[in-house]
Amino acid sequence: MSKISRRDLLQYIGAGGIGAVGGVLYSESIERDVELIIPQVVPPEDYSPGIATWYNTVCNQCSAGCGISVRIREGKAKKIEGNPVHPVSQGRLCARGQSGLNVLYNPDRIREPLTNAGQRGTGNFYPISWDEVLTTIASRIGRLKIENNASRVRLLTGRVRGHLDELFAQFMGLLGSDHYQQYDFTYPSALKAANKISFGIDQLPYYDIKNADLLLSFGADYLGTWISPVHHSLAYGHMRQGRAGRRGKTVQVEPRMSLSGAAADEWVAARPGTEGLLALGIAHILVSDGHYNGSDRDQWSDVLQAYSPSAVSAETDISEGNIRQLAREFGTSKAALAIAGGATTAGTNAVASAVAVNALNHLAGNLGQPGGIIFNSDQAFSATPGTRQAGMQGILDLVEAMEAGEVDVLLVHDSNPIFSLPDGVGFRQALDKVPLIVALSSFRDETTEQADLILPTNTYLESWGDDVPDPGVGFPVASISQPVVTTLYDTLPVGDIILSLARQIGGELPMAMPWRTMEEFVKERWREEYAMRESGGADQDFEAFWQAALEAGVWGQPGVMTGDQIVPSSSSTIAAITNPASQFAGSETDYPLVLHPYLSASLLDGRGANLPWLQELPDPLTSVVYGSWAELNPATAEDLGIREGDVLEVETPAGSVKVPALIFPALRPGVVAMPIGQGHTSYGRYARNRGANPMDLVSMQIDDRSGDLAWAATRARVRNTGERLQIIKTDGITRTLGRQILGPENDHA
Amino acid sequence: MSISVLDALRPARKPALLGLVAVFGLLIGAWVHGKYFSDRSPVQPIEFSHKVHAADNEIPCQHCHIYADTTPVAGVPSVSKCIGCHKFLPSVRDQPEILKLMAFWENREPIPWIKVHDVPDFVHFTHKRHVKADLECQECHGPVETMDRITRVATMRMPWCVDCHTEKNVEHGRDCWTCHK
Amino acid sequence: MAIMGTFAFEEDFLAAAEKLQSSGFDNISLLSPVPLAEAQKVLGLGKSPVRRFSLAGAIIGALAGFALAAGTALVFVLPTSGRAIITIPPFLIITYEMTILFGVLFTLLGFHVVSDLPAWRDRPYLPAATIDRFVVVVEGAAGEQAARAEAIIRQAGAEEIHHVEEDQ
Amino acid sequence: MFDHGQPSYAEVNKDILSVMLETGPRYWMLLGTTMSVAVIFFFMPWFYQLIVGVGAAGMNRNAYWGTYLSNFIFWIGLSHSGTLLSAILHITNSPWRKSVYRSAEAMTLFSLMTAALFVMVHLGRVWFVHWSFPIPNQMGLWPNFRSPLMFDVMAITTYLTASSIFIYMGSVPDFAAVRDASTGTRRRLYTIFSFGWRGTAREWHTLGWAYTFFAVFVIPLAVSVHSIVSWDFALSIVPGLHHTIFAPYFVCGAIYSGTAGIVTVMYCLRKFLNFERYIGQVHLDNLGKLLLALSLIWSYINMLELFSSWYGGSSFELEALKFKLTGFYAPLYWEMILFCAFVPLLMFFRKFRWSWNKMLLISILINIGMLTERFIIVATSQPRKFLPNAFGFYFPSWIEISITIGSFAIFATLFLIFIKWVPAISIYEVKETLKPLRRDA
Amino acid sequence: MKWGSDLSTLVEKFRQYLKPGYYDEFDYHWTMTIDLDRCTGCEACVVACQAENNLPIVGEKRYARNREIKWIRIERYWEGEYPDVKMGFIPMLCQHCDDAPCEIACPVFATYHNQDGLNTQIYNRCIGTRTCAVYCPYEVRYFNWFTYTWDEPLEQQLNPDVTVREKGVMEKCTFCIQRIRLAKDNAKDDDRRRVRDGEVVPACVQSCPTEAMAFGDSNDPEAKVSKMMKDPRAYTVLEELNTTPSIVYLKKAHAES
Repeated sequence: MSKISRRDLLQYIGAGGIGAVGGVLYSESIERDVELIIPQVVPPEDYSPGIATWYNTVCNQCSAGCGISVRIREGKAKKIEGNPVHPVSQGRLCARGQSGLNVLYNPDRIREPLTNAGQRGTGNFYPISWDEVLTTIASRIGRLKIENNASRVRLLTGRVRGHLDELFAQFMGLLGSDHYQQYDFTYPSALKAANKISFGIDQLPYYDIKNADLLLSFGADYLGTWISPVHHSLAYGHMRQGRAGRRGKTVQVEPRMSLSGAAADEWVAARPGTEGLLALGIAHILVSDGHYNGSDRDQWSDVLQAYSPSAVSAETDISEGNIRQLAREFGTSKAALAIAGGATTAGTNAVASAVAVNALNHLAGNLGQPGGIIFNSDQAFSATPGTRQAGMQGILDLVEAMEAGEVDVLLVHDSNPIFSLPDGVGFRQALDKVPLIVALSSFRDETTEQADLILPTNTYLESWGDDVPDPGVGFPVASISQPVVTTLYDTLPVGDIILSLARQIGGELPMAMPWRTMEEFVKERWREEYAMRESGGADQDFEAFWQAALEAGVWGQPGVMTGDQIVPSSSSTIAAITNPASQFAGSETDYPLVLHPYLSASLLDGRGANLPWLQELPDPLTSVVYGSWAELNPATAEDLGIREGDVLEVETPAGSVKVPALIFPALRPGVVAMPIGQGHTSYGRYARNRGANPMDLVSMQIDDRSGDLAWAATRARVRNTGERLQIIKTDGITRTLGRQILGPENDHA
Repeated sequence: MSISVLDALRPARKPALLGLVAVFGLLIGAWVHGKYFSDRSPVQPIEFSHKVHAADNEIPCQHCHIYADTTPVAGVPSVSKCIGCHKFLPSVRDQPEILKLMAFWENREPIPWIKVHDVPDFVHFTHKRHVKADLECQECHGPVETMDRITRVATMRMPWCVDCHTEKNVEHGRDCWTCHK
Repeated sequence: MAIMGTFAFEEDFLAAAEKLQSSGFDNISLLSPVPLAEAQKVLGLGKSPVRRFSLAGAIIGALAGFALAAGTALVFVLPTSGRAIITIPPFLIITYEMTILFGVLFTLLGFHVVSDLPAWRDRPYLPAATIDRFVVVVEGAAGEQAARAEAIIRQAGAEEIHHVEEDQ
Repeated sequence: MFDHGQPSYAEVNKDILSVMLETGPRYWMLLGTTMSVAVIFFFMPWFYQLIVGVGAAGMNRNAYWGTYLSNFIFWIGLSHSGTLLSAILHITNSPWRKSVYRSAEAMTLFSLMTAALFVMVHLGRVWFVHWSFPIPNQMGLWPNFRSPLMFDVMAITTYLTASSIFIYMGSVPDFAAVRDASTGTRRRLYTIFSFGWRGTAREWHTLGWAYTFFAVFVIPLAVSVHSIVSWDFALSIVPGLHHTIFAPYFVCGAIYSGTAGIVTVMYCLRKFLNFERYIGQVHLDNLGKLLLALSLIWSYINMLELFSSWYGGSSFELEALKFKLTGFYAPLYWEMILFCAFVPLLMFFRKFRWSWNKMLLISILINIGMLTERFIIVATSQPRKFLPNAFGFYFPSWIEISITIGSFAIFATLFLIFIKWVPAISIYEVKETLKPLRRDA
Repeated sequence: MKWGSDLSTLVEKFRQYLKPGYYDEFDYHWTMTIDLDRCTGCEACVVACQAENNLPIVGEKRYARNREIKWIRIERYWEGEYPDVKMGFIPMLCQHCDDAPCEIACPVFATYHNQDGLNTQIYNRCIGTRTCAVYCPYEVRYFNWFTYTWDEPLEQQLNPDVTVREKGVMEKCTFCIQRIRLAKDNAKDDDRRRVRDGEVVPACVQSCPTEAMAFGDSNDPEAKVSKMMKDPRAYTVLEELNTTPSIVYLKKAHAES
């Protein structure tokens, strides 16, 4: 090899250099990027990194009042589970409750006070400071107060219980306005009215499904949406398999199979609106066949005379034999319980039907019995729940007042009437007559969009409060809700907002409402309660009690029967029994079908529509996600020549919507069923412009005895628009094709 | 007339040699970088010396890293912890590094320490178990008490973990789900 | 000093080859554009040792294959599907593939060894041999020997005779 | 066997080498087109998919395998005849092999490479593909040799190695010929390629032996490769895939489509490289007969599969069968039956066997059929597994379709490059079939 | 593998390794029982799993193409026609089969069977061949077709004990391995060798409002699951495939009339 020239040498060096650089770059590239460890400046007391802590509070996703435990790590909420020591949820929780995290961390939360700068309804809002917004409102209300026009201030809230309810009441009371009312679409007002009639008690009693042997449910989806699903589910599980050798049976009467219907042993699709009649038919047989022989047997047989099986069968379209068999089972089983809810209590005959069902309970003699209806007359706390549920009548009055220009300031909290009421009510239009609308809300739902000032409230996971479950669980219970995470944004707990308003309005308010925060207020009240119950318990005792209560998240006295177990006489019920027949809007000729709206198991009345987890949660019976649909019985669909995915125009006297059709085997022919919950025009990215809202179809009818909206008393017709729309569902084929997936065929264990 | 592959190859010799040199350079470059310029011993916001604390003043590790035996993470001491001692040490008060510390404390700012021992997100590691198994901190972190600036001695990569687990014959020490999440 | 004679026809070429062979020239190569069985017979080439390489390769491959499969399975024991860690049937498939792989590679090696390719240093040849000419090459013949070889080739009917200097 | 009279040895060299050494603009245009198609239709979509994730393709939880895998099988199949055929014919030394086998083997090589590419495209995290190779890595973990996919890895690497060696060794003497016909750099290059081949009796002798051994190794290998590919499916318990017949089914299908592929390639060589002289009636006729035989076997096995899954009567098999024969993809299925089972029957008539154009058409139809067959297998069995509630549907996305198109361009590109670097027909073996250079000849 | 040099142990090991099934007995044999007579199909378990295991919010478009990820899902089966139509729900999640069809499929050991009878899935080892999912008869393996993101600040909810999977990775139910790990950890802390029955509760089991699900170690005859498995209604899905699942279903009972 010859000697290397300089030129070569340079080339070699060059090559080596390039190589070396490459090497460095490579080695650099495979290194992990630098991370920082940020220590606390001063560590908090119980801080231990990487370890989760659980805080107990109360769920607010529906009105059941389940106790929940929230898993916190590094100050962030990670998971919600049922509070094991809470008598309502007993450690369990439904899908909606667990999705509470989506409420807390929802990207569409309102993060600061907003004003629409005078242009209402444009949807444009601009940030504004708390001081400014509060003073604006306070001065406005204050002036009205001074002018003794406080009644021109109205407060409309959703379902509010516990001492927040009392706070509202006190606030309005001190202002001198008695116009504080609640409206919650899911509140069983009709049932309550009926119970008042039959039992003379203005509350929801406790239905002891757990110990029942036969549960006869008229339209009440007690496992999905009715009153307290989680608690009912626990009871259901126990009723089915919890008692050795004693498996409870359930029968569901409803035109469209609900979650409870699917779980039931028998699903009876009576003609819509005639469920109450069926109840009376059964009652008739109970009496005539001698399953019931109380002293008042004769009165019963008189009043039930008209409801002979044949007559009822003709009306309800349930075979006589079937009715008799139901009656026999109901009459013979040890603990039979009948409940009413859903569409059954949403016709123009709502109360009548509920009363009819109560009659069954009378005849079953289960009042105050295990496996029957248990009254918890004496509520645990001074705050009596549900009394301010204005019902539909209240809303109508409010609308009237607004139309008449009698309302200057409307405070709306946690209630979305524009979405959950039929247009026929005219709430939306009435709002135009109100000079100042203030929304206390966490999300920009349809009603909030109409507000002039938006006061962003903390979510329930960031707020203080307490709750008394309604109905109770048979013994005194009260839960405390406490913030589990520090407030995320520039928002305030609704209680604090009211209190600071009170301070600024002045007058006697600051005196009467001296508390700085909701926390103080709640603690104060609990102190009083404590003193009242433990006669004169000293303060340090209370502190201990308070700490314990906070940790448990609930206080209760198991075993203590609330009040004496009165067994109401049947007379009032007997008196109240009338021939219930729901009056449907729209003639049968123009509108051959019956519209059956039902609460979505995941989105409820639509309040869940902004939570991605719930939007992505397949509907329990149809497995549909995102968007809404109209269900038809295969036979009906065939008659109309409709296939799944055809876009239908569903028309009622009230209006029309376009939704894709879904063929649903467990639906009574001649009925078109639609889930409530979708069809928001606002309410965040996950809800906006998705599906249709069946409330746009519901004719404005009320049940005169409870004044409640009869949202299941509308006729409809469908037209195939010829368009197609993919229904997003997870189900492939919903038949087992003879494959033994649900268990071996042979044995009947 | 004759034929020879070597003749044919001759022109290719120089490029080949150059390539060889380049590769050689690459290896050297990588090695040098890895040895002297890697993130194994970054410069920290405060020139904190474990030598001074752990060796000279014989402070036990868990006096500052208090969570090591109770939680998954050892935990860097909070600023208040540092101050807790240092406000009683006038002797070193006006050393530049200590002044930095004081500055952090006055502004109530946390100290942005740079992580030296880090495992990826998909790895589940808990100090508690290792401390409770009576492992010396040094077994993984090296002779910290001799270091003025902390240097990572272990690779912190899977074979390193697995080998130790195998040697020490840890129960299910080679099951993937013992460490992977 | 190598002598090369080109022939247009097989017979002459073979004749020359036989003649040289018989008259004791041991270092002769017979270049032809196509394989000629006769030419190989002249040089007395029988069974090629390549086949030994193939066999060896196959055997080594088989062993390596099973060893690889079984060995690596033991390095980090991870049971799957209730099968044994060392499951024979699947490992036989690996063995099978490796047998063939190594068989082929060793055969390749064998080819190079036996045929003594690549030709690193200069070797006498004529381009015509890859088209349509037969060439006899006599190497390592010097002086009088060379003359004799050349004579034989010529009178066998060679078209041309070339002389090449070999660099020793 | 020469339709246009015997060429002389010199002519053979000239004809075959001229294809390599003389390049017209037409070639460059063609190459440019195929290359750009390959880039635009294959690599750009793939790059996009690498960024967003495999979701760019149409697969879903009803079909985790899609066209990528079916194409992979198709290309592996296409690769089958080349080497296998050439090996078998070499051992049974049938003379008509000699002018066709080189390009056939090339086909093997390139379709194999394309197939390998599809594996890469299929993977969710291709950047970790090396974990499936038996090489030491920093985790101290080795691949799972109990997995059918590892059989694949081993088989395909072996197959790729073996067939590339096979084709290379066969070409060494021709490389020498190229070397002698060229000058300068190319001459140097081919000197190296040909290892300084001189064509001495000893070299020929050794090559002969080695080549035979390669052939012997390659035949069982080729059979094993497609059996193993079939096991990727057959070793699952999925109805419609879990068939013992699958291995022979796939192997036969592979050779079938491969042979059809050869016919197509032959046609192109003959047409565009003017090899009429060397590729003649006899080749076409023989290939035709072979194709016919294969098509019959293929149809037979197909019937078996249908029969066994129907007669077995298990709810699972029946459902899969029903979906295959009457479901959404039924038209594709029957199209496959038409192209692969019935069209080939035409070759019973010499009229078809002897006409290049007709044969071209038939061969192309067969390969379309086989492409769909592979698609049918993945697209109709997976969405109909065991739980009816999880039944679903799979339709390829435009990305998959364009990548499928691109793969053909890649194959063409490789082939075009090949014909400029390696004599497309084996020079010395063609010479062997000519009149030997003898006085008495 | 570091083993003693002496041959006997080597031979002994080989014997062990050659034995089909490999494990004599699982250390724990985690088993889940699901009572279909209690199950109401309310899907609380589905959300519980989503919250616990950082399952992505895939979005409408991807859902429409069946790209959803739900480690546990409810399957629906209708029986009969109107009016005598019945609905059967069955929660379907990874069955953790002892002879899992999916495990042999993986070329890189990303899924294998561990000493607790769990069918593991090691995300960061997965290269995304998706073979396991094709082989799985229960179709409970889910693939990350994309890298999923959470709309700020939803990501604050992500469970730090579970990693977030990147695109191209297969994932599935792990029986909440993080909870099992924690339970074992606690057991070690108070020097118990074994985890108590009921100490490990996967998210779905925890949430179930009807208490239809039970979870525990079926090696322990006293465990609740062991008792449930003795119930005459007990069966496993697709028994004929011999996958020996670790999830035992209790058939829905019929009302006596």
